[in-house]
Amino acid sequence: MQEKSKKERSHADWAMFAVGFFLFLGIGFWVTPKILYAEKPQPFQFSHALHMKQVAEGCNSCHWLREDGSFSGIPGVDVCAECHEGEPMGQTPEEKVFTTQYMASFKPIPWQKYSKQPDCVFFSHAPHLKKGKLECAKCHGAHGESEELRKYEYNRISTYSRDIWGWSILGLGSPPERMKMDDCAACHREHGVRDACFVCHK
Amino acid sequence: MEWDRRTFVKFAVGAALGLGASPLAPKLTDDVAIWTQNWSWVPEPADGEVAFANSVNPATGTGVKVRMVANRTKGQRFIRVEGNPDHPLSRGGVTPADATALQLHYSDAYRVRAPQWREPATGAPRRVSWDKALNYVAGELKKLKDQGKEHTVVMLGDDPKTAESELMMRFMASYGSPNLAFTPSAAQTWDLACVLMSGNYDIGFDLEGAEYVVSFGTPLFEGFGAPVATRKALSAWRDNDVKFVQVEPRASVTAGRANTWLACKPGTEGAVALGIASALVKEGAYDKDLASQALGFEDGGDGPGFKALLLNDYTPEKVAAITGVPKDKLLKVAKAFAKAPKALAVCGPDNSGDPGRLYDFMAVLALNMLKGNLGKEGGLLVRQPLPVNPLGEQLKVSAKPRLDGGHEKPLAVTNLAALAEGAVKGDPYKPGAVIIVGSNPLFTGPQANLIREMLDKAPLVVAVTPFMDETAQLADVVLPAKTFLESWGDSGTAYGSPVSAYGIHKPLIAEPGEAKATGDCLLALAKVMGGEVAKALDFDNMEKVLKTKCADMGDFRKLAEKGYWVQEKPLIGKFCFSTSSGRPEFKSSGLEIVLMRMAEKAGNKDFLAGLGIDPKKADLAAMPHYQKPQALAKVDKKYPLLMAGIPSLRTAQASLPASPYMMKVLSDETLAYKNNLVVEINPATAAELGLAEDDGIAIESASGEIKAIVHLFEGAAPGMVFVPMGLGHTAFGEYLKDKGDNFQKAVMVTTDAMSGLPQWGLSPVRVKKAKGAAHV
Amino acid sequence: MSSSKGKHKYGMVIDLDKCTGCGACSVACMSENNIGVLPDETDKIRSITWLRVYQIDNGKAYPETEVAFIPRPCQHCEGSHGHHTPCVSVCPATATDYDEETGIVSQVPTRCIGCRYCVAACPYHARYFNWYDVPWNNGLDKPLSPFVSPRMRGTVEKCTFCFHRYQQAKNKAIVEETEIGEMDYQTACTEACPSGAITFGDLLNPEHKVHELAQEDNAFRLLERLGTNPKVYYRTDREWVRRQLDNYLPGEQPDRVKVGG
Amino acid sequence: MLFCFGLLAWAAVSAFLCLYKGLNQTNMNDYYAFGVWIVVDLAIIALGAGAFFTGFLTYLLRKEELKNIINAAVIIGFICYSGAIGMLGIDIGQPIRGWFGFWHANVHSMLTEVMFCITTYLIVLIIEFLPIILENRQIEKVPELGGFAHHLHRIMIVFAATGTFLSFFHQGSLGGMYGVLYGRPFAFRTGFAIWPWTFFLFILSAIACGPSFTTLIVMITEKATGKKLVSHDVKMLMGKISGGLLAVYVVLKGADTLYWAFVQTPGTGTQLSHFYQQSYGYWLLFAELGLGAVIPALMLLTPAVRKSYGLLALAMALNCFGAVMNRFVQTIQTLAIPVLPFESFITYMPTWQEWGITAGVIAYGMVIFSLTYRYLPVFPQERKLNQAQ
Repeated sequence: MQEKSKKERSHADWAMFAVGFFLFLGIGFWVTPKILYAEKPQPFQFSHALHMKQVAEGCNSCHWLREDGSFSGIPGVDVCAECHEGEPMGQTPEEKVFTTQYMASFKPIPWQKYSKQPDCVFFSHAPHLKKGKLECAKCHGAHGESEELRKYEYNRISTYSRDIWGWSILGLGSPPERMKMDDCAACHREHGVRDACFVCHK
Repeated sequence: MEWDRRTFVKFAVGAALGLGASPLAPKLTDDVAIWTQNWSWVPEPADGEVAFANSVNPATGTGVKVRMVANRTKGQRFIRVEGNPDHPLSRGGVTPADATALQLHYSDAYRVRAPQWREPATGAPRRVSWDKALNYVAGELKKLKDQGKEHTVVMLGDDPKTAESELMMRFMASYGSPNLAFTPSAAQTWDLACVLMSGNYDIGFDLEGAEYVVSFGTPLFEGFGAPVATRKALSAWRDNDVKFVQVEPRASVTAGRANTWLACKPGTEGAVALGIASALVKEGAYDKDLASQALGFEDGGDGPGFKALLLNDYTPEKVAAITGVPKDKLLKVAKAFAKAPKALAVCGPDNSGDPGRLYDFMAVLALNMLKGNLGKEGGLLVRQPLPVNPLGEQLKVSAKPRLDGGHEKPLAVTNLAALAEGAVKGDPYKPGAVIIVGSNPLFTGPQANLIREMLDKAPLVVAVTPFMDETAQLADVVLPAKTFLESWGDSGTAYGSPVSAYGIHKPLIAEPGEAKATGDCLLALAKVMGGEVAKALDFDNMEKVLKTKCADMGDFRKLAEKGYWVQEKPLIGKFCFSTSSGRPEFKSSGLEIVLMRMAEKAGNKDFLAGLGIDPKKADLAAMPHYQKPQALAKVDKKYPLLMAGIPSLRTAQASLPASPYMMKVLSDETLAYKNNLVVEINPATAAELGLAEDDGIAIESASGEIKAIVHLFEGAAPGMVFVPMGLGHTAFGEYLKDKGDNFQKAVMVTTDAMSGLPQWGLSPVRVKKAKGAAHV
Repeated sequence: MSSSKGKHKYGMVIDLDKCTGCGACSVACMSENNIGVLPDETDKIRSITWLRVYQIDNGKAYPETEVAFIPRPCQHCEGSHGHHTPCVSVCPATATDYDEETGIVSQVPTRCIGCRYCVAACPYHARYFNWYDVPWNNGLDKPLSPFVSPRMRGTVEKCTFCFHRYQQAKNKAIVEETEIGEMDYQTACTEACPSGAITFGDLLNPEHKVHELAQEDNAFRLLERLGTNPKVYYRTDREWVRRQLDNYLPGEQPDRVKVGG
Repeated sequence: MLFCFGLLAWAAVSAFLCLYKGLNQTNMNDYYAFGVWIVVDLAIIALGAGAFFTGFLTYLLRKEELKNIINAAVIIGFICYSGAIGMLGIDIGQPIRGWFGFWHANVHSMLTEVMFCITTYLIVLIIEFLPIILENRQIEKVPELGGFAHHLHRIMIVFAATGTFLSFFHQGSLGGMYGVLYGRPFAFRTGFAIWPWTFFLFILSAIACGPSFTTLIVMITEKATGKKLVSHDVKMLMGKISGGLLAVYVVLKGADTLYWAFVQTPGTGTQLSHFYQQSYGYWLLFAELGLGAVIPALMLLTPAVRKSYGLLALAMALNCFGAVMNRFVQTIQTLAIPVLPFESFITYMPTWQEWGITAGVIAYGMVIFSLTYRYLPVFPQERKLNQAQ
């Protein structure tokens, strides 16, 4: 082999240093989400947009505030059944699945909830809807207008839905891209809402 | 270029820095921290729509409100039992047993989920189908009947006031056995006393209406009547500055709550009542109208009257000698009692829950009569009868001799202990089968060891129970019952209540599993038995039973919704004496008749001594007077101490086991570090016995022994050992098993001669040092 | 944007002359707050009992002995000089705070790092460390309430004055567009007590019963001389009981002593 | 050494149990929220104060003589601090989220202050330790590293200053930790602004015992190796510094104790005797203050004592004993004394797991110190002092 001058060698060394650095930096960025997140399928597809056209009261038609101040959340099959008869109303295979596998036996549908907060969180829709007059989209984004259900991923370690940390691996963004405690706190702070721990924790 | 060590090191350092600059590390750090916040083994209770329903806890009589949550995917479940604020008696309050009823309901370790049958060959319990279990029991019973031994079948129940108990009575009557016994209770003694002296039963104490109360040895705030309702009275007393006096040997909770505690010798509470009555009469501070009407107050043809008895035998000095209560203290209370416009004397179950002594109860009733309390606000009120219908025609009870020999006793009352004793002795016959419905006598006694012997003797033991309790563990067949939350059932008026109250519970959530409502178990058995029995219990299910029973209580759906029926107004000013004389009787004509009959039977044998009565003072027999309890008589060199129980709402309620949460709130004075039972002994007594705090001891009686460690308590009467009750289970799994020891194991049952009821409040015992664990 | 309506100071008045030590409050609290239970709970210094009922006696010889019971929830100390709550001020991870709106001292187990400094700081032993993993998986997890998050080993917990009930009451009030009434927010222990010994409400609200009760002559607080400024008041007519609820020098008279640690 | 590794193995088992099964493996409980670990933590951090204070004297006040012992001081400091942090990691219930204390810090908490300062100061210590490592003969050969070491040396004063600042603070905060517990009349102290007097007393006590401990370790090492490592005048100087500070400490601590005993305590209705009950009698007070402070202070201020190798070592040992006792009393007795009048006194005795971790930290210290002594030029005077041999 040829002899290289010391300087050249040093350059080459540092080049390897750079290669190592950028290679692993890339790997770190690319591999982290791969390690961390896993996908879970939704039981079948669902178009919010389609349903929004059918219902009278927008989101409120299927997700409402109960009289005791709690929130009804994802509707049960009984709610679906208020419109859906025994037979499919449309042509989609999705609806077929729904009608035969769930409607027929009133079996609960195992939806994956994008916005599910951990158990220690006390989140109450009532103050946000009634007092804060927030739009649903403020936190849920365009979910209510979506044609189909997005990919649902969860964090293998923390079990959280990926929507909580946000899809950016750096955790950038703010609601609706992200639903971290910091986001709640920021909005509270901005609107002068007190932020004692128990306001959001149980 | 070469790839030598230096290059590699540079590359590696670069790689490390690169990875470090990527989000990997911080993100993982954050996520593992979040992981610790969401460990999979920490449950996440499912959320959903909340609903409420009313019910009644038959074990406590408390009107409860049950909170349920319906999760969208996981369905509905109970999450809480709360007080029903609308219930007129319990008014939203609960006992620990109510508040934690769900732990009993849901605990895997407590519940029986399927019928169980013990393989006769191996003795190992097996899970079987209902059919098999019922057919087996019915078959055995039929066999006995075929052998003409139907009267040897024993059935034991807990509470005689429920619809289930009426089914049990109908079952036994139609089947043909007289051996049906329920847990003995003070209600029995009190009803006897009331009927004998006033001709009425169903009489309650108007605690809330009273302005001065003296309680004679009954643990008002530990185990009396409906615990919540009683405590509401305490609350009212405090708000209205009502004073109350507790007469008993121990500085109990009730004594601590009282404004005055009269510490008397054990078993002498009745004498204190007579002492007060005597003072009232002496001062002329009594209801002279009533006295002038009454039978046996003044001396009469048949001998000296009650007045003379009081003034001669129960002077303050004499009473002080009997009871150990100083004369001036006694008189102070008597004066206050005389002075208060609404002063009430209360008696009831004693600290150990035993039924009390008839003459004592009569003494307390007499004191109330002298005060003119009958039918008076703040006095004794007769309850409006519950508007319930019988479940069919009255059936004749078999006339065969009873195992408890009760038919030969003066008042023919059933006596569970005597029944067991008879069964064990095989006198007059051996038990053919024992069926235990909704109770756990093997643990709750009286005198648990005696019951165990009886069951050991019986060829067939059947337990109908929601829990795998001690009795069920021993049974040949176990029929799984439902808890009150998932079944139809009811409860009656509690002891001492001034108004009638009825509770009803219904299935709130259709829980999975094979259990049936207790009543339905009986109905199912009856159906399989067929014949007379099936005819006597001809109902589809318990709901139908209750519909029949409650037909006169208005709309059944609404009643079930509400969960209770309570008498609207107390019957004030509505009291009429229904004795055979139609008058108040200080000398009971009823008793006199009984005694006359006995005298006839006995011929010229002295039957009075057997009743604990000095034949020289035969005229006492029909009057309230102080009779030394049998247990006291049995104290001797061998068993020099008296043992009594310590009741607590924290340890148990009726025959229910304590819940894990109830166990959790037991203090170090009840159950000490490493599950040692703690018993109270007066420091002076302990010194005599050479015992120090935390010493391990064994308490032995003639019937058995229990292990405990010593707690020196100034409030314990000298010469006694006080033992917490309800602990020392050998069933129910890790939360309850082997925690402390069972008071009932050392109990020596005696009998109250006149009423014929068993007594277990005081047992003669001795104490031995044993190895004990440290006490924290 | 919500303007925080109303400032409260929730507190309790516990009538020791009514308390019969039955433990209903304590277990009601457990069932309300998903408190863990271990097979062996006799090690009382590691047993979690947010509302512990202490038994005391006057120490006199028979037959002068008397017993009394002291239910002890978290006292929700306001502390002296501006909410310097003993436990809140020491927590390094801000896992506990003093809520200005309600005066309630929170505890967030998911934030807690388990250093136990707060346990040391609380003179009432109102704070409990989870020494063990609770074995829930035996049917006892069934009745757990969704309104309170069960705790994990290694964290501290304590009485919250059933804050989730405040939250629920608030939600209801929001939906009904009213204010929270006295009866809309009551703690589990208050409701449970069969002898009505516990009264709960807003000490600042003249319409709430506690407002009067707390100001009565024989109302006082546990260890108030320390200056913790608790929000749980006790009342009793028994001098000996009162004497045992704070430290006094031999000559001192409880009702004469100036309070303020 | 083998013995040390045995201890470390014991510690490893203990640590595993405590982390896997939880702190129920200890005998701590809701009354003794802190146990032997915290006592040892506080004690070794106090003893480790030698590092910063010697650094302060050496670099900032330019006590040139102390150059001879500063390396040892830094290493001991490093051992103490890293050991303490390691123990704390096991002591908290949720080590995995221990960093919440930094991320969600509560600025009012003395513990926050402690956490921030001791970690920051540990970093400073590592930086101060680096040049010593880089002076290893093998490492010195690498030219870049040599230059780096040289540069480090030159700016060491900045780190010493930072270390001084941080340490003054967290030593104080450690004391503050107890002094602020106004729910604990035994520990509570009034103070100045936001700092209770214990804040200042702990600083004093730490800077008084730190130099002693450093010197003591050096002396033990001398005995163990049979070599002279540091000239006696340096040790005497360290002793004098310790003694002077200890004297100030004795005066102030005395004043504090008297005020606390005769004004503050009766003011809250407590009798002093209440604090010294059961196993915690007045003897503790005398042991801590008499044997552990007054006597060593007098000894260290006596030139004759300082001259004598043995007496100097004894005085310093007593000084360290006093500091440890103080930390023990502040931690354990504070928690032991019932505050609720109706509560009874309970005792605490660590489990073998607790002792294991404690022993492990000590073993860790011995191992590290041996290794550094073996491989690094810890004692500049060593060669000179041992030329005769």
